[in-house]
Amino acid sequence: MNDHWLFIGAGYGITWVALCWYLLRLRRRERAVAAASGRGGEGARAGGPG
Amino acid sequence: MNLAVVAEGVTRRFGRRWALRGVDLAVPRGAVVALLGANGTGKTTLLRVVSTLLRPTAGRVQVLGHALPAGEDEIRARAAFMTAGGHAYEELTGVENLRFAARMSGKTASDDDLRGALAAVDLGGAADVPVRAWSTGMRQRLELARLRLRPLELVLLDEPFVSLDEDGVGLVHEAVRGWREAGAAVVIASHRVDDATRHADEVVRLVGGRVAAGTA
Amino acid sequence: MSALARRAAAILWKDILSETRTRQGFTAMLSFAALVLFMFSFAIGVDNDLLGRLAGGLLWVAIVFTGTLSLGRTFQNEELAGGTRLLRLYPGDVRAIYLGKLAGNLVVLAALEVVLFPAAAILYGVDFAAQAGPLLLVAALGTFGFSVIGTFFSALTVHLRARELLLPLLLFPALVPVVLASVGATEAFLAGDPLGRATGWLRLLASYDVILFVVCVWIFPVVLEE
Amino acid sequence: MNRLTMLGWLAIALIAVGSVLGLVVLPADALQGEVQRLLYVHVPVAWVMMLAFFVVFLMSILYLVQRRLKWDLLAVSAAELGVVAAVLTLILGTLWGRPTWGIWWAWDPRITTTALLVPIYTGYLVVRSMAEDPDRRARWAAVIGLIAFVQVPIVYLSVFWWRSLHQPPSSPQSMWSAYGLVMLLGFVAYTLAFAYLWLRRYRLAATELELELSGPEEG
Repeated sequence: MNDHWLFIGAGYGITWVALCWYLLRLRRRERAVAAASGRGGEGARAGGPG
Repeated sequence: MNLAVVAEGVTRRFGRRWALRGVDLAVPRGAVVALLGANGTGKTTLLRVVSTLLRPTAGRVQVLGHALPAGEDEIRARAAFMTAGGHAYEELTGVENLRFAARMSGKTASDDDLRGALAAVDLGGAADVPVRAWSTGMRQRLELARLRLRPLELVLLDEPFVSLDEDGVGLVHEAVRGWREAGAAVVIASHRVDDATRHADEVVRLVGGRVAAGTA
Repeated sequence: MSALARRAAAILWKDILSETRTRQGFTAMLSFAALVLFMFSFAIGVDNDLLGRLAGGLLWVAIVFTGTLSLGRTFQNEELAGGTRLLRLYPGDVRAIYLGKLAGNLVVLAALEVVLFPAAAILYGVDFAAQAGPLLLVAALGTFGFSVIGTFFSALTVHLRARELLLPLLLFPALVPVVLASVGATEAFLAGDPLGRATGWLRLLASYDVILFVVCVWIFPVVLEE
Repeated sequence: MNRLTMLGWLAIALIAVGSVLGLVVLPADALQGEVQRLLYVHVPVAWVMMLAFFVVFLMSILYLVQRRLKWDLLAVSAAELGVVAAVLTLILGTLWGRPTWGIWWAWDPRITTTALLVPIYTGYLVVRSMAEDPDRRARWAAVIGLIAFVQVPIVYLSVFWWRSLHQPPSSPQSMWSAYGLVMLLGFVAYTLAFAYLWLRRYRLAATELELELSGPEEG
């Protein structure tokens, strides 16, 4: 019975890790995008339709 | 309705690249319009939009009385688009390529009709030779023969003079005259100004996806 | 004959003509299929009983692998001829293109199976002939399902950079019902169908064929847009 | 704090409460013992996976009808979450299956179908990453999103015929116990988490597309 707690712990642990991993990944991408749009924003707008 | 093509504010973007930025174009029936401009200025994109191949990002296009994207089928039956690279199957002979084109267009053409069409563009001798062995100029002539298979009300030619010899260029001019006399509208996109404008009633110059100069 | 069928037939005629002129493609395909059959014997060992029992599965895996290779070429010859989009310039329903290409793939696969079934019978020591009628039905339904999905995905992937990799990635999961049902029915018939499970497999296979065929035909014009 | 952030915190709080209830408060299941506790995560995550792929399907249809890139971005956001949820479902399923059945992998219809969903929707994501024109990319993706969802029930059915071992879903009678309530909490919590991540991923995709389209022009 005891070794079942290993599986249970792993299951709950992996779920939380996956959740945190996805959130962190989202945040990193959001920051990258925010940084990129801050830099290239002005020059980009000139390329719009005439 | 005496206008074959009416385009208003046609815009097309491919991701970051704006191929067309608000082009207006009017092509009357029985007229020849030369579409000039350097490579990459949107000539081909405009022809692709008018030929129903490509949907514009914005803008209105009316072709042969149909407001796109409606009536695409009807337009395809009465219009033709000759692309720069041509459309031929390497393993098929000249006659077989033409027969395929005729069948796809819903026409039944006899062997004599097909050979006649090939002979008209000086390809009579190559009728039974697989296209694999042909030169690019001959392939271009095959395109011309393909267009002659059915009556047309709108003809779109993309770089029709490329890789053609003098006789071949003469054949294109002759064909263009024929279509105009039959009341069809012809659009010639080319960067070869002299040839493109020889029969042109109107000249449209594209620069960077916009119309630069109007009537001539 | 309706306009749709006439135009589909034109595409089929053109593709078969091209194929018979070159033929290298088909010969290479046959050799590949034969090699796959051999590889299975090498992997499993010279146990004729075991090979006989696995024959149905091995045969269908060989068909799927070889068929996938040939599918990749379905629309590639159009790209060589100036682009699939040029086919859209002809007046009429573009679904004719799908139907024509589908028919072409059916012909190629049928030709492959004509060689592959006897080859498997000899190599694995199975008697297909005893159940020829039912097995022909299984082969027809399985091949049809394979071609329906395969033709569709090969049109979808023809413009992609890594199409050799993406076609199997999209295709194989979609083929699971076809493979399971074809193998299930083939093995059931080979065993004389003692449990009467073959009809169930055939029904599943037929329904999948019909549903996917309807969906693919319906949505195909979107695939060919540009 | 804006509403989206609040939704996120609410989801995390509910998942935390559900974890505590499932791990500590509830007694072990009479039939299956302690391992039952894994189901309070496994089943809701599997539900989120199905929800995500259904959303992909809906958004694909909306895109094909209206041709607005917004629907495509919503679809890809859901597809990404669906793949993560599918992988998580498989891991949780095997962790539960090993002590329960004594094997890591049973060729059971639900497991096998879930395992097949991963390459299907990975293909969806890979095809998207291959196309540069946003309209083309959206069109191809929508077609795959639609076809994939049509296949799934039949793939399931075929694997079911092939072999069946999985325990049937819990009957309603057992749902209205303490276990049922914890399970219900799990469904709510993970659905909210999906909604939060989905909308946040969509916002990111929208900004990314804007950036992609407004960058310095090429060609």
